[in-house]
Amino acid sequence: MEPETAFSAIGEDLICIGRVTVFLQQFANALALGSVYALFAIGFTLIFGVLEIITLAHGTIFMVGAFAGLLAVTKLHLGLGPAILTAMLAAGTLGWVIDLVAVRPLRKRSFHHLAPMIATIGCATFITSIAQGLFGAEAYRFPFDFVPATSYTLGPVQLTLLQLIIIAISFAFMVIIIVLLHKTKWGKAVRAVAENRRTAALLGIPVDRVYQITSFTAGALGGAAGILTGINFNTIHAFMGGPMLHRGIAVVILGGMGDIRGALLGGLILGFSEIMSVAYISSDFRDAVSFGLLFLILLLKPAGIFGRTGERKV
Amino acid sequence: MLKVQNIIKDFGGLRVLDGVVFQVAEGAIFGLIGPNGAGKTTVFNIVSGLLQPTDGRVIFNGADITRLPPHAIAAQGISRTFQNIRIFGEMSLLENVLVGMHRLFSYSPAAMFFDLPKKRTEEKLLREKACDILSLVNLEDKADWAAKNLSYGGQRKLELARALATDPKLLLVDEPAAGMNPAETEELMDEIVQINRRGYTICVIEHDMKVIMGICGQIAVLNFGELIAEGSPEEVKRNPLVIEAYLGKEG
Amino acid sequence: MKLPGKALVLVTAIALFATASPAAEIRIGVAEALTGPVAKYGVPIRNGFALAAEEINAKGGIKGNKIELIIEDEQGKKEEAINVFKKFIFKDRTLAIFGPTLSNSAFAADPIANAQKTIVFGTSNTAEGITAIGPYVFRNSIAEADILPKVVGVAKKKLGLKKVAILYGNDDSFTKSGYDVFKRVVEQEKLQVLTTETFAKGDIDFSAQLTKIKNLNPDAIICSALVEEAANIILQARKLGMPERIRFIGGNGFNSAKLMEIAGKAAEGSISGSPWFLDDPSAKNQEFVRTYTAKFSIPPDQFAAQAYDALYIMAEGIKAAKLSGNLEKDRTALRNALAKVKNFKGVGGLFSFNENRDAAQKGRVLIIKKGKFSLYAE
Amino acid sequence: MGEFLASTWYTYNTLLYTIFVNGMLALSIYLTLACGQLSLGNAAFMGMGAYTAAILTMKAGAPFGIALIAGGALPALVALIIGIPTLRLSGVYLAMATLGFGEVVRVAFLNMSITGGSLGLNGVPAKTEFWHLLLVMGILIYFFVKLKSSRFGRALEAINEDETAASVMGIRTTLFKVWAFAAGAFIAGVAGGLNAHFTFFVSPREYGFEFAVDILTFAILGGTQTFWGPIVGSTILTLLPELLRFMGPYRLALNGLILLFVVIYLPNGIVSRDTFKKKADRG
Repeated sequence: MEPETAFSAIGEDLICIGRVTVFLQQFANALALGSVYALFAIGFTLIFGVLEIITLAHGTIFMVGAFAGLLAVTKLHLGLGPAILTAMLAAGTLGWVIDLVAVRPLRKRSFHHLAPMIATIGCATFITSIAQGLFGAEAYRFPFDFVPATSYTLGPVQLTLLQLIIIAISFAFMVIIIVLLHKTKWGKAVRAVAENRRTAALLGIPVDRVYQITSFTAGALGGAAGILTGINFNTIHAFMGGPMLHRGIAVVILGGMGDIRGALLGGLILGFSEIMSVAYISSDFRDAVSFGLLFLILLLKPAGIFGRTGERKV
Repeated sequence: MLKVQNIIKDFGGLRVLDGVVFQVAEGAIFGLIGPNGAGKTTVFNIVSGLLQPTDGRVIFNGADITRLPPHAIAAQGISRTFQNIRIFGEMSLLENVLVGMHRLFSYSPAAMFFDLPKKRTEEKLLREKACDILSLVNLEDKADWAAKNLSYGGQRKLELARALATDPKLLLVDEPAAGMNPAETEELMDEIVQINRRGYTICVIEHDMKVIMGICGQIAVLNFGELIAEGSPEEVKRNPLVIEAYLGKEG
Repeated sequence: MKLPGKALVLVTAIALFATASPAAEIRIGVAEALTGPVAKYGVPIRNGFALAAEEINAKGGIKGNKIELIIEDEQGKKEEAINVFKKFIFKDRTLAIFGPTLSNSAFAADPIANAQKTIVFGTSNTAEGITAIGPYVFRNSIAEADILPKVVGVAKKKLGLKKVAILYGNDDSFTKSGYDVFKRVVEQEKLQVLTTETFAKGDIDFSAQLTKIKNLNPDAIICSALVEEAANIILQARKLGMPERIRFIGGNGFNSAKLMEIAGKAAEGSISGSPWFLDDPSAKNQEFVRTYTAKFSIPPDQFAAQAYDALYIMAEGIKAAKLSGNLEKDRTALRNALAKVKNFKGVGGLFSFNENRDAAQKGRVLIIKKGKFSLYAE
Repeated sequence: MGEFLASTWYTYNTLLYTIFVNGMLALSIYLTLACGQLSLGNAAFMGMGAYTAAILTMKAGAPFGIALIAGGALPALVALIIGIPTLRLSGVYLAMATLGFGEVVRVAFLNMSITGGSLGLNGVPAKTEFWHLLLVMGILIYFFVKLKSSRFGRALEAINEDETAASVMGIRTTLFKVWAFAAGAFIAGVAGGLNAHFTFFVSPREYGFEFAVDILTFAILGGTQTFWGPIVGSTILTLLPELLRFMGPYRLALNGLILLFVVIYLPNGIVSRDTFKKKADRG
């Protein structure tokens, strides 16, 4: 049924205002959703850019972040800020441990380039199974009013405090990461390793340490995405990482593997395409539209939006 | 036989080749020399189809091959080796050569699946030929070794054999002497001459002019993407531009 | 860390099931999803069976014979369900089988049990056509088609509904079946459908659909969803400023304490339907809820209740059947006896099988008031 | 004794069937891996095959053989269409494109009426016999043995090792990659058709991203240097959860750990070239 029929009695002006209102609200929805996707994808793309592996444990890290935050709030009665830090610390540590246990042993030898990815699948299966053993398969949520349910009415648009916090935190983290990468000594080291690990090693950069720091940072960002998603969407369970990982991969591909700006933009594009396809096409075709778009962008720009196609390496 | 006409190549704003022109005559050993970074390998990459030039044309036996894909250029009869050896390390020596012979095979997937006589005779015939080619570079006794287990010099020879296996009219050889000691270099140059005598036209890149001075009839000199001299070794040697840009530095 | 203790208990439990098997035991296979995402349904089902078996055995079993449950995990995957069913039929030689958790797996595994003339009794399969697989297939899970017409009818009458919006999960057979029924009922009741929106399993953000619906200003939102999604949908709707006047109407999927746990106050006034509900004041149900909660430290849901009743229904059948010790004959005898079970009094009220071995049970319309399910209409 | 054998067979034959089907799927992805390409679309191809074959036998009454071949041909055709633009590029682009493709296929299954939407198709007739699986697997193994020592196998291996060098040798790399991709799709489709006819049920849920990753895991864990690797890998990974049943709720945890340790200690897969070499040395 078209919106027109609902409004037909009220007059043309109102139809127009109604449409604009809905659009603005959907825009806000898309921004909130897209920024979570972006935050999740940044960690994922960071690992790919620096360690050159596709880590399929990132969804699990996301889930662990959400549970760590939940426990911090329910057992330790921490506030929002400390809970986010706890989640990031826990998820970051897990990221570091996964690197230590599953990826590092495979780094030095010559092996199939997909072997580390399979190792991260092993980790993901293990951790998910343990989480299910500990928490069961059912969903949990943060306590009611953990974040006040305040809504802000910006003109015709309603945004909850939480949505604003999520958008703010996501963008803040992205800016922090980009600044760290470009302005600090460690950031430069990380970029040098991402560019060419052999040259970086020759220049005296402790490559292994860079890998560890990257793994920790990426994990922490995944954990932040996890707790924020957990607070906003109230469904924390052992398998929550699956759909997120799936979308995260799409985002990273869209933006260009290993590119942080790409993850940001890709996350927003996916958020917008999901929301807007529901709003203006049909919710039946949401995933088809989103992934069809991905497919199309790849045909036009095979390396993603910010990916370097360049000349074939010879 | 090969005409390189006014090739220009830009890499993201940087001009790597600027109007390179030269000709390789049939049956010759042609030398393309110049200091490191002069753009020699880029010329090879353009001729073999791995790179597209920004401007200019490559004519081979009268046909324009400028924008053909690499496999089509190989089919025209141009083969090459690489400066940084690119053999198929996990495959055996024999298989490496057989890959080189890829376009000489013609049996169908059905012939493969049903083991038809056409497949068997073709495989048998060409395997024998592959052994012959390996013996040309004295590697026939290691035919079933994995290529990665060969010595450095052996791998260079294998790469040469694999390039020959495509049955080329023109063979592009990229710095064959890189990383070799003088004795090995001399042996290799000998082999190149042998190959040339069998009727293959050869174009060889070298940054050390002395190495190929003795075997080339004609030499072109590149410096910073520009052709600064062309002629017989003696002429080139006396060219002041060459001495300044290149020989002078070598001392 | 809770892990080692819990693991130990589970391992011993499994060891007990595996070793304690003296002669006169009635073996029944339980194939449910105990790991993986589907485990959130499979585990309560397993608990329901375990509690019922414990009670029956504590009272001396059935005619002195104890019930031995053999519990296997089928992960919610169809191949696994087939493997487990075959293990029960051929290796463990069970008298009957409960499960599997999902209708999808049932379509794959039930034909095998039916072909071997072994009873398969589903407690959570709601898809159409399950019992049509064959004469050995039973279920006590009541299909959405049996409840939803009543729910919508009651809601329409009491609330004076005219315009509704529909929201459902389109990639899940349970929620899709629910939608199909809703669609039919809404047409019969001559309600105007302003929009039909969908979501996918695992979605967490429903803001786009809800914004669209909110703008169309319906009288109610008809929602075919599983409990986690339903709770989140209701919660997000209220956050987007959807007035409480707009009620949510759902089916079996709403029927879990999780709905209030996740949606909290937002769930108030939501209407659903089911034969069983947690806060049903009947003594039998209160006793069940109390012992279940004490044993598993989580209140039962509809899955647990239906499994609990199912084992008692099976026990009725076993009591009535003349068992000879010949497994093949006993399976058939039990099948014939089970089909005759009538007016069994369970926690979900009076239960009988209809001629298609489906549940012939009265659904009740429920409303959430003060954080509890209460009766809206019988 | 005979009865024991019969009951053992009936208990475990579906497991055995699944091992064969997973083996075929692993081989289907091996074909693309063998020329250096990573496909995440093989689960979707399997699904297309399963639906096509099931619809043909259920609704058109087609003979099983025809249904299977059609179930292989349709995904192969689709693979050709999407392979030509994506495979001209090297690197992991195919993986990315096929990821998006898989999702589009899933949504298509959900929204078509002939596929039964989210309810799927139930009542697929029981047509798959053990000899069908043996025959298909036999043909595949024969095919891979023949391929290995042919010009086609050498070309694929050369592309896998060094695409640039292979192209200079006159190998039409794109053509080979597209054909390998399409042939893989064919195998996956046939495997899907076989699977549908012993599990009696097809639904869109089963052929998603997770299963695509499972298929990839079969191949990588087993090793992709020879075609035996994927077969061994899929067999082990199919059996493992069954063997770990005694672990109860933590069996998937152990499954994950085993996967991790195998990859770390055998990064080239369980079966590598060295495996054969050692055997040859001993022999």
